[in-house]
Parts: sequence; structure tokens; C-alpha cells
Amino acid sequence: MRDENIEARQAVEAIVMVAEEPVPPGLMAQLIEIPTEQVEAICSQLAEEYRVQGRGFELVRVAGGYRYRSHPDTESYVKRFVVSGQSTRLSSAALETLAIVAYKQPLSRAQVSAIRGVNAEGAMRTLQQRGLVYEVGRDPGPGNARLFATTPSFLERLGLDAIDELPPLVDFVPGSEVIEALETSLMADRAKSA
Amino acid sequence: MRDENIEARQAVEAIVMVAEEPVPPGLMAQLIEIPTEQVEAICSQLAEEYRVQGRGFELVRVAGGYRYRSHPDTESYVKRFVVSGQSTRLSSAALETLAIVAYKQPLSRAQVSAIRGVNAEGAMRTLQQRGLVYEVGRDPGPGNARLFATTPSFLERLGLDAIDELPPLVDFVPGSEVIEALETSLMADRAKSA
Amino acid sequence: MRTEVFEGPFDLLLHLILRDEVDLYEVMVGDIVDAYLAELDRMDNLNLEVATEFLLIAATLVQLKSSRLLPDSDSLDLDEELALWSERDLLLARLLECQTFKAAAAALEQMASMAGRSYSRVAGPDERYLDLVPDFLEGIGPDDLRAAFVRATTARPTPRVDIAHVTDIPISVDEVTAELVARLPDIGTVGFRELTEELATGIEVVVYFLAVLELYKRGMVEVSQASTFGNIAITWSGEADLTEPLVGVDAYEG
Repeated sequence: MRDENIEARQAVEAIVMVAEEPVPPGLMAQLIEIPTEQVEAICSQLAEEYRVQGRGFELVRVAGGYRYRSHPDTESYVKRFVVSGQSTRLSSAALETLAIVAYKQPLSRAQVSAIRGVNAEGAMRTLQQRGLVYEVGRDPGPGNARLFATTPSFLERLGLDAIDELPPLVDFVPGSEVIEALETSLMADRAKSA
Repeated sequence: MRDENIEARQAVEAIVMVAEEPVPPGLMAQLIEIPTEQVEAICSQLAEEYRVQGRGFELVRVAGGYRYRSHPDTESYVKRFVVSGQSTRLSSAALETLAIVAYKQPLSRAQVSAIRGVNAEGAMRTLQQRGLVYEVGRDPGPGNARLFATTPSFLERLGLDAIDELPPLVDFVPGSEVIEALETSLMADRAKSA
Repeated sequence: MRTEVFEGPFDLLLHLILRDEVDLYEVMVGDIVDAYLAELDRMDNLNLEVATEFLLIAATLVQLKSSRLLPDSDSLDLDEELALWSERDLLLARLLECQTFKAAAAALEQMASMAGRSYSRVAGPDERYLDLVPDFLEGIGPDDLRAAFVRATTARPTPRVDIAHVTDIPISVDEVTAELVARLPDIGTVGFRELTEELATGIEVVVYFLAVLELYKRGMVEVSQASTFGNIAITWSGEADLTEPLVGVDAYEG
């Protein structure tokens, strides 16, 4: 019984740690296969432990779920960190997702995923959270998927007046690819004569 | 002095908690205004505490910085939670190409192809797309081939702090029996006609 | 263990040599050609470079092998001998390098799967700090966005090369050998060029060449070449060894 509880505690800590949004206790209960009440009990216990140990983070219940966040006492440091810009560079996955939305808008998350060839949920959430992409309506077709587009603030940050000012895709010539192909065959020739 | 250390500890925990990427200790040192060595000491202390307390997360040093991640023991639970969007396994072709880039970086696509004995364009593209390999510059020599290297995210995927933590390549040179088999089979002609 | 998919000639060579510990000159070229063709069949997507590189390797191997098959191989002059040696060394070095990176790749995979048991926290700062965040798009202009789009959309599907002429090869060395045994007694003498003029691809020509080599090795044909790069005349010697099964001819110890 005690070992089981330790395992459940570890599972709760791990899941909340990797989650990007508050995790509903009901969901954790399902995943760990314990009653929701036990999840709640574990969470209050953990929150208390972190408080007693003077951790720089806390486990809080917000928006129907649990999440870690920095302790209010550390605010000044976290602010410096966030302002430094080191915390939040747009990852290349996010940038590619943004580019797809920019050129193909409006489109659904599923369409973005299909174009990228990988699940784009996470990247889309990041972009929404950062005010670069927003929901503009529903697909009238079957499924009524949510449709997304870039925000006016996105245009502003890129110094564009309207979305059609984005550089056109048609005149994009993959010159580098051609050069690379030549390089490869030259290299092969050299290997042959070596 | 003691209070200051507690504050620094809390700041470290808070900053790493809100970061999306590994946080270099030098950056934390700047923000908290303490020596980098102290940041390092705090981090190893924290990592040890989490371990002793049997936490479901760990503080690790990867890709040149510190970050929180779930404890390996919680894998089965976290896996259920993050099912979506997890990267698929790399093909053996992509893996071998990745190994070549990891050990020979920086190098051009043509050089990778020459080592693999097959064109590596496709595999390189996959690796770039997965964010494991990126273009770092141009060869100063003739042709100015694009040069590629592994990304910080590659280090993270492998749980390494820096590229020099890779096991030495010499460890993988085939054993004498393999070399002998290859040699014998290539030299058979010589032996027979002698 | 992944399913065996050979990535290229080196891979296949390594596999054949290390699996069977064979003498490269005994089983080899025909098997490699056949096995490689089989692999090409299974690939639904092939870079033409792979096939080209393969032909290069096949040609080198044919050269190495034929130097032993031909009775006058002892009379190779020193330069040719040295050239063969350096080709051998080159091949050995490349095979070793290939094998080394294979092992390294396995180790990387192992490390990745260990590290993959943990998942990183990527949640970022919560809402309280969001308005403090400086421009995420700092340093990113419209052109970077276009580049990102092109990267995201062109990166995935590897450009398809029309390979119908490569994968459609319906022949193996065994089949061609059998076909020649059936045809040659009626024809008597034929030039290699005439024999292969209707073939569409280099690989098919290589297959025919290997089949002729096998027949020569078994004393079933005589070959002569009037001049360097001249047409090779193939003459049926009328001594069919019908007691030997033709299946697996290439493994025949000559």
C-alpha cells in the first residue's frame, strides 16, 4: 500500500511537470488508475511539502487542474529571466507552424498537422498563447473544425500591412538544392578517381 | 548569508521551472547575481535532494543547461499522458546518418554520402526536419558546400550535456574478427593465386 | 531488431559478408545483384543516386572478381595489380567505416531510448509573465517566414524519381544464365553487344555480363575480345554440364 502510494505520488509529479496546461485530477486518476480523491489528496500533500521545503515553485490548482508555477517570492528573478528573452525564443517547429498558418490561412489544426507531417497541437497552442494565431471561425464542412489565422499583431510585428504582402512562394527557386546536387556528383567523381 | 543562499536556490528552481529550454548556468548567475560556480553547486544540491526525496521529476544538465524532466521510472504513466505528438522512431538510415554527423561535424552532405556509400539527401532532410541537425555555415574551400552539425535538441534527445560526452568513436571500430572476415574475403583472391 | 532493409551497396555487402562469413569471391556479385534488385523492388521510393552508386560498386566487384575468374589473371602487369590492391584497400576502408558508424548509430539509439524515458518540461512562463515577454519574432522577417514555410512543406516528401525502369527489371542472374543455356546452342556465336542491345538499363547489362561470366567459369562458353573495349564474342562450347543444377550457379566453386 505504501509503495503504491509512492508510485502514485511520483506519477502525479511527473505528469504535472511535463504538462503544458493545468492537468485535471480526473484525468490523472484515470492514467494512474487510482480514485480522484487520492489524486487530490496527493496534490495537497505535495503542495504542502513544497511549501515547507521552501521550494521556488508551487503546485496550484487553477482552471480545473493542477500545474506547477514559480513561487510569487521569486517574481523579480523570473521577470528578469522572461525579459531577457532567453525563455521564449520561437522554436523552429513553432516558426514553421506559424509560416504554414500565415500562408494557408484560414485552416484547421488537422490541416496544419497534415502539412507538417507531425502533430502540430503543441506548436499551435504556443502560437495562440503568444497572440500570433487565433481562432477565426468554424469549417462549414463536416466536423466543423476550428479554423485559425494569424493575428493583426503578427502582421504588425513583421512590419507588414496586410497578409498578401508576405513574399510570394511561386518565385521561390531552390537554387541551393541544385548547387548541392552538383556538389554531390563532383564529390563522387573525386572519390572515383581517388 | 544563509538566507541569501535560500533565495538563490528558490530563484534557480523558479527560473528553470518557467524555462522552455535548458537554462545555461551562466545566465542564471547573471540574473541572480551570484557566481556561476554557486549556481552549479545549487543545481547539484537540488538534483540530489529530489533524488533522495523520491520525486517524480529530476533536474538534469543537458545541452549546456539545466532543465526539469520527468523521472525515468514514471515513464509508463507519462507516456499515456503525452501520447499525441511524440516523435516517431528514426529509421536506421537516419540514425546512421545522424551518427556520422555527430562524430564528424561540421561536414557537408556530400561528405556524409561519401561515408555512407549512398546518397544521404533524404536522411539529412529528415534529420533537419526533426531538428536534430542544422546548417552551421559554408565550407571555406572550393564549392562552398553547406556544412551541417547536430543541434542542442539532439544533445537533449540523447541526454548529453555537450557533444564531447559522446562515447569515443574508436569504441565502435569493428572487432578484429570482423576486420579479419572482411579482409579475408577481400584478399581471398590474392591468397588463392599466390 | 528492425526489418532488414538495405540502404545501399555497402550495407548489403557487409550483411552478406558478415552473415555468411563468405569469401567475397565465391557467392558474391550475382547474389548481391539479385538481393539488391529484390531490395529495389521493395523500396517504393528510391533515389537514383543509390542505383548509380550501386552500379559503380558492382563494376568494381566485377572487376575484382573477373581478375580471378579469368585464367590469365597471373599475367596482370604490376600496375594493374597495384591498382586492384588499392581498390581493395579502399573498399575495405569504406566497409570498416560503414560498420563503425552502424555500431555508433546503435549506441546513439540506445542512449536516445534511455533519455527518451524522461520527458522535458516545456510549459514556459505562466500568464502572469506573458506580457513581459519580449518579441518572440525578434530577428525574424517575412523572408524567414517564407523559408520556414518552404522548409516545412518541401522537407517531407522526398522528391520522387521515376524509377520504373529500375524496379521493373524482371531478371536475375540465375534466370539469365538459364536463358542463355537454352538460347546459345542454337545461336552458336554472338557478340555481347548484340546479346544486350535490347536491354533498357545498365543493371540488366551487368546481370547479363555476370551470367556470361558464370557460363565461362563452368566451361560452357568461350569468350574472346579482339581489342580493349571491343565487342566480346561469346561462343557456345557445346559442353553443357547438365548434371549441375543451375539454381545458385553463382555459388559454384570454380
